[in-house]
Amino acid sequence: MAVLSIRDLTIALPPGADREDAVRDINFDLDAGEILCVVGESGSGKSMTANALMGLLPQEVKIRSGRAEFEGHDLLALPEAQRRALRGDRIGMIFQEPMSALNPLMRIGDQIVEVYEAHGRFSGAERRARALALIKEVGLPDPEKIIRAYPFQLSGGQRQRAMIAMALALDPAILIADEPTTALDVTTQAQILDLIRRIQQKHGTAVMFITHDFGVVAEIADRVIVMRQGEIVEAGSAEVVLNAPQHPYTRDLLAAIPSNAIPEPEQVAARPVLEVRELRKTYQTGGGFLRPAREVKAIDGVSFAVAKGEVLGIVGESGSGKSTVGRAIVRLVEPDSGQILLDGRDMNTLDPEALRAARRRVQMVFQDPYASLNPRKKIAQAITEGPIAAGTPKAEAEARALQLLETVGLDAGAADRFPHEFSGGQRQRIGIARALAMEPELIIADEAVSALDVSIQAQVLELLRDLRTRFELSLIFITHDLRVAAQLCDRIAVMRHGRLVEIGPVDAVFRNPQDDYTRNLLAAVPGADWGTELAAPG
Amino acid sequence: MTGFLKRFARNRGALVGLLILLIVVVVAIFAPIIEPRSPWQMVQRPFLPPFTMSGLPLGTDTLGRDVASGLVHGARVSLIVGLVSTLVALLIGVPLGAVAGFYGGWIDEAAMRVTEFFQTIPSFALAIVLVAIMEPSLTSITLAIAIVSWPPVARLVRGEVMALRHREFVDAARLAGLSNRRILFGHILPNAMSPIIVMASLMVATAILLESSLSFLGLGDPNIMSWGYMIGAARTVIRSAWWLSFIPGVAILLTVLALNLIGEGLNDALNPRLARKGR
Amino acid sequence: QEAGGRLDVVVQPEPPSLMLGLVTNGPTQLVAGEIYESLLRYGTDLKPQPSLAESWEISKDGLTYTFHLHHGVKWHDGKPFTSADVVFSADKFLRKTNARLRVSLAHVASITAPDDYTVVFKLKEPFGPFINAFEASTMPIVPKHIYEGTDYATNPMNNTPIGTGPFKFDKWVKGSYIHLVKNKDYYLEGKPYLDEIYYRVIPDAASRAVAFENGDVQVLPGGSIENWDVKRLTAMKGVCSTGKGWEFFAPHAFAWLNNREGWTAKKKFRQAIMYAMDRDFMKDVIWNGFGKVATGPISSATNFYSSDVPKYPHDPAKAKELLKEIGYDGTPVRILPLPYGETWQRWAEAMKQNLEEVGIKVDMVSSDVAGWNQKLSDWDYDIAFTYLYQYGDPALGVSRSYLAKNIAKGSPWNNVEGYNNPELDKKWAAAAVSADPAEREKIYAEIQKEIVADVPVAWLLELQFPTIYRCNIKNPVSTAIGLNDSLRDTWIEK
Amino acid sequence: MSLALMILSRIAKAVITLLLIAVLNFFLIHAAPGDPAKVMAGEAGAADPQFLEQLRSRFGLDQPLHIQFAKYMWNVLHLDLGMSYRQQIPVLTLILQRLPATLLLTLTAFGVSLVMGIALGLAAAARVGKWGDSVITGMALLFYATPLYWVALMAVLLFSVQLEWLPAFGYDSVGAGYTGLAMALDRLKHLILPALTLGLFFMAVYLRMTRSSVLEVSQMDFVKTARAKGVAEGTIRRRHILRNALLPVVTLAGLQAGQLVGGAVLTETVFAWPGIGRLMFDSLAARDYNTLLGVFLVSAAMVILFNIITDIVYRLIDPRIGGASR
Ligand SMILES: Nc1ncnc2c1ncn2[C@@H]1O[C@H](COP(=O)(O)OP(=O)(O)OP(=O)(O)O)[C@@H](O)[C@H]1O
Ligand SMILES: Nc1ncnc2c1ncn2[C@@H]1O[C@H](COP(=O)(O)OP(=O)(O)OP(=O)(O)O)[C@@H](O)[C@H]1O
Ligand SMILES: [Mg+2]
Ligand SMILES: [Mg+2]
Repeated sequence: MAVLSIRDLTIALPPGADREDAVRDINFDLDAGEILCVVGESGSGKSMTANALMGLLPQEVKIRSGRAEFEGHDLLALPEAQRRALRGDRIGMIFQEPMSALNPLMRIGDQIVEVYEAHGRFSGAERRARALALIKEVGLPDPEKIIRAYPFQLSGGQRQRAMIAMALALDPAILIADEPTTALDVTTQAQILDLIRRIQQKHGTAVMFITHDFGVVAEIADRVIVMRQGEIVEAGSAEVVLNAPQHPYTRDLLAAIPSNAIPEPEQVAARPVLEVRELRKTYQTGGGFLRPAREVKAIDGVSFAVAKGEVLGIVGESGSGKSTVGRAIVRLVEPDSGQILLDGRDMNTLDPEALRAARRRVQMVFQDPYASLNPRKKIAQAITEGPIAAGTPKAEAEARALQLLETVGLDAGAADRFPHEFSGGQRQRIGIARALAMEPELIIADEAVSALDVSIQAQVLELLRDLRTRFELSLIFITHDLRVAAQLCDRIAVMRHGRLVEIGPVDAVFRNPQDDYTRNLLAAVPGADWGTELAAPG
Repeated sequence: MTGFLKRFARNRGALVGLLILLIVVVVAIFAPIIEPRSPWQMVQRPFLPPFTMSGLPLGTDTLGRDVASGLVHGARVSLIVGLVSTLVALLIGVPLGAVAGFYGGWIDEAAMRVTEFFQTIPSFALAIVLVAIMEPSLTSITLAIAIVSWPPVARLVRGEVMALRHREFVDAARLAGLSNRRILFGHILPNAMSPIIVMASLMVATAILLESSLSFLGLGDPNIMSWGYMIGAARTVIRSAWWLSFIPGVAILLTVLALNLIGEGLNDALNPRLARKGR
Repeated sequence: QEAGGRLDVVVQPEPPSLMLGLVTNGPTQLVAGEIYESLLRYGTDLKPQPSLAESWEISKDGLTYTFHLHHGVKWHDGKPFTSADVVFSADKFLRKTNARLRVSLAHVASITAPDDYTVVFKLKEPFGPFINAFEASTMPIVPKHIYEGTDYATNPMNNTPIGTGPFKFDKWVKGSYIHLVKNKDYYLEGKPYLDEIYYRVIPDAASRAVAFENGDVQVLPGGSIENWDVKRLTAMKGVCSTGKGWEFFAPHAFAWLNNREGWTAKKKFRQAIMYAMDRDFMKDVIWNGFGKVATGPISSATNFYSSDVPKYPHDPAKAKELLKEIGYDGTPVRILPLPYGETWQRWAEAMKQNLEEVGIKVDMVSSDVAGWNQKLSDWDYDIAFTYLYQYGDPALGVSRSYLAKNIAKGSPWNNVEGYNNPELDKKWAAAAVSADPAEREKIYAEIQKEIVADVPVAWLLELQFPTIYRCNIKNPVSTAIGLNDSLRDTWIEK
Repeated sequence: MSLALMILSRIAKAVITLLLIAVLNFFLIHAAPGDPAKVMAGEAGAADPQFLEQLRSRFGLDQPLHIQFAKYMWNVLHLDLGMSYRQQIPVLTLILQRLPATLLLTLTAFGVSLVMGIALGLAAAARVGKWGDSVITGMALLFYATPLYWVALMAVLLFSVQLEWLPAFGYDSVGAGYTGLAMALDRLKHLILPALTLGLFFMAVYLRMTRSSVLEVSQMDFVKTARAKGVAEGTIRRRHILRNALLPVVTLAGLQAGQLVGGAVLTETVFAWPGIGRLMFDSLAARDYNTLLGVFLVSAAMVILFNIITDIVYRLIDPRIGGASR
């Protein structure tokens, strides 16, 4: 039975937007007690649809036509006052960004109580009691404390739980979740997904769950809607859509997902390019004048080596110290102790001049393709800057830059454009070209693909594989996506709390994890039991 | 860039501001051509109201000097004071703030102590003392205004640089083997430009007002005609010839208004978020 | 005459202190003139009148001055006033603190008190202007019982001044007002008429004008508002004004010309300056017609003025001719305006304009009062505006600016221009010590004739600072020092 | 770090800053041409070397600069600001006499400008893009761009000369002898024009800041969250938007509260307000070094005080600020 049925919904975008309509003539039903996943590429209109239902469209975006039947009303036609009465009461919503979705100046408890207040439910004392109960229900530790805590005192996952608590405060008939786990690391994501499913089952809530992660879909969806360019291209049960997609776009999307099959590792030379010994780095955070600092052991005695032509993957949950290791190697972070030997020479003992020379041999591809390009420099400049500083004549450097752009699959015209004129995937490739321009022996790629759409992700991975064979590059590949790691790496290092808990050949680590943590990590991969088995039996 | 211009041009206020400022600048540049007569020359009997005598459209002041000529020549001084003092303030504040924000540590601590010191003394009071010490002249006034207006620049730039220096493109530049100086001036500062530009446009306005306030207290340069001087000199006759202070007052108001509008336009145009939302 | 009422008077700037024996600047005189008295007062004709001295005699040889004091005069703290106070004041206190009185005291051999009510000054030689020295700011009588044996400057009683005058100090709210109240024990029966006086501190000239219009103050002492407002206010209904009350001071405005160096050291250049200036315009436009173009060093209000001197009408052609004669090369001269407000600033601008019209290049130098003092004291100027008081006699207020022995760095009040004319020095000296007025008149006439030809300084205007007041205030000005004297005769018509 | 500790450490830092200010000011001020003795001699209308000598030795100006400096610093360390040369009373007494007037003026102006600025800023933001917004922001620009003293003069002409509603100048009705409520009312009447004049400029600044800050915060995710919870618009504006939008305004206000002290010079001049701004100006003119240094120290102390207060307020509003190092 449908609690919510959407008919012929068209949402008009203001002039000058990507396209005329955010969504055009879409129809779908949300049944009681089901989890409906809405997937689709970025910008396909998922969020717009959700916002339209909530009556939270941005001012300049208007509903052109359509109806949304809910409990006998047309949601879209209701006057604002009645809509407001429904919001938070009969329909709850969770947003993507747990960091910014909570009012930073209000206590968690007050923000939950506000829901009751807004709808005039219960007395003061009862509100508080209910808030406490909710906090307990969503699995937040130490509810008495949490209720008085401010958002900044909570981790991302905890904040998302608080958000869920708020959305469920009045036991709504519908819960709309707009990418609620995208910003979270795998382990936390698994917990939140678990929580949503549990609560949904307990209360019989209908959930509309927006995501672009098919793993997540596989994990929780009862039914799936696939959107593209404002239209629904495919709808059906999760089983069917995932395993027997009809529409070519759906098939494309699914094809682009890294398969779980682990390829044969390449043969690599034994000579290590890089050796890291007993690296340590401790951050002092939050400390101030007269206040004891909190210590974070970001790297806690890490040792490993990378051979020439080898791809070493570093995986681990968020905050486990992966990036710090990568940065410490190129000394963007000063390690507290330990050695970083590049061809036997200790990076830590180099003077600034020698360091600059050494750095050229190790390059980095940064996690965020937006942030790592100077928005005010043209691509040509971004790529040639390093070689020119190293003494390459300008003309030569430019010629080589064009060549490199071609190598990474961009045309020569790209050299003359600014970063914002590229898509995310293109930018990522520029970052790779920039690293290659320095003719390094080792590239550290920090989450080089995690920000990308699955389809683009696949392209970049292909490129890296290709480069590695062509230039005999060594690669340190940092990621938290185990599927991706499995695709590319020869060996895998698993990090946790700054320690290397496990390191070994890919198939050994994935198929036969030695450490509990590795096992947990593998288990947390969403949709792990969908498709081929990653965490192999035994 | 073109997108920026387009966004700027969409802001009608900013365009009006730009137009007014252009007029003022043109008048200031061509003052000797527009009004060849020295603004100090006593040409008619004093206190002629505006529009009563041809050739003297704005009348004469307390000594029978041509108000229109004063206005035209005054534009120069007001603009010079505004622009040069802002420039000097930027020249002090930007490098200081940049270096403090970039290197941090004791350099930052030292730079911020100095900045704080200058900020702790009420700026207008400090300006008065500085001008009195150096004796009023165009140079000393400009310098004094610059000296009291750089601290906010330094703070702003420091904040921006601190935010930018850990950005990944800076790390990328570092890996490319660039020197600190090139990183700071080639990568970080250009990205901090927009708030600086906006602040600068407001500072020009404030400087013009400061000059006129100093003039009011008798601390203007007696050799040059400025709007501030005109108001200061006319305020004693405000009861019998109100227009004498009103006219330069309006000139100051319009210029400051223009600069503000431009600043606001820049602010909006340089802020893609605001530009897209259309405010 | 009606007794009672309150008077509000502007005082500008705020006086640093009310102890007239220590501080003699204008605002202090204005207020402290109610509190302290001297032996004599001077009518607007500069003739002496009784004050603390009921009567006085001068011996034929001009060497002995005998004063008979009022009986029954009491200090504000109730102690009796006697001749000992006078001797203490003149001989001890003021000799140490009052530069102006020292000039006269230099001629005094002894000061004695034969009895409680008689004081005798014996001079070493006759000194013509000596009789003018008994004015309240030159010789304020201070209480011996408070100051004897103390450090005058730091005596805490300086903050609560005790005098014999018609009004007593009550309260001083710094930055706001000074309150004086009627001295009920004043020795003249029935006086003063007023109950209280508030001296109001209002730093901005325009606000002072507003204050008068609104009725917040009823008296504006000369110079407390800009000239442009004088005209406007005096035209209002119920507003009276008087030019009287400045005869003793006879403020004489001129510009120091640096006689030592640069182009101003050349006599013809200085004469060119005189011809270049349109002093009638200055008077009419900048001073709104108040004052009189000065013909020479002595004000026409002062004794011994002579009009038989070379004249310098506005004659640009003549000025240009003189400049050509000496081959003026266009080196700029620096003008230092008097930093006393807009009027003076405008005046310097007008002079600058006049000079530029005849081809003299001018740089205007700007400074505040302190800087102006410093520059004059260091002789660091070419042309500098100033005005000086004449104190009723050329020997007191005029000759000081021209005597060679007064050439000394460090003071803005001596021979700042560096004029050195030994011939004239002798004449000035002779005129000062002569006991015969007719002879003095003759010598001063000669001096004036000669000195005006030399143009040591550029005489500008005999200033007039009209006192503006509501017409129901009667008798605000009755002596040659105007409001600086006590308001004991002033009353308010209801 | 606890609030008390924060305040203590700020005060410790402030003391160092103040001493630094004393040092630099000392030399800065002594660099100005002229000296107090000459000014006083000048005013006396007559002076001879003996007179100047007396004054100088009385003021201690006959000693070498470094000795004067050592003495001054010694005194400052003992919280003794010395004697005013000109008025021959302790500087501290002089300042304390005038400080209340300045505090009354600046605090009122500050309060009025802050409250009005925020209120109008909110109003403008609520009407963004409509004519109401244009009127309010236009007005703000006008206030921002008009020279302060000009506004002051015009206000006097209009409200006291023409309309005779308000007194034109002064701190109270001199000699009226009001007490209690009458006195307060009288003060208030005198306060209105100067406080408004001084406050208008800052009001404009706060208005603009509030407006843009409110607009910015309105776009934030948590506002959307609040809407999704079904919270009423008014409540959202008050509870969620305003509080968050106030943070930058508070910071700015803290910085500018100090500037208010300096800006008061002009207002105090026009309105004959017996505060320390005018005292500073007069002391500068008279080269009354001790008083000038004293005023500088006191106003610097006030600036620092305002900054500390801002920080406290900021901490009260924003729970995230825990550390003093910012
Ligand atoms: N305020 C706006 N003004 C104009 N266009 C907008 C606005 N917000 C979104 N759009 C456009 O509407 C379209 C649909 O956006 P929507 O946010 O629904 O995408 P989405 O499917 O949620 O994508 P994502 O996965 O990136 O969140 C996009 O083309 C987007 O550019
Ligand atoms: N500059 C810093 N100051 C203080 N602590 C830091 C700093 N950088 C990182 N940390 C802390 O060090 C730890 C390791 O951080 P790191 O960035 O290396 O994690 P990561 O494994 O790369 O995580 P992610 O997958 O989220 O990128 C984290 O707890 C982090 O909070
Ligand atoms: Mg979305
Ligand atoms: Mg990382």
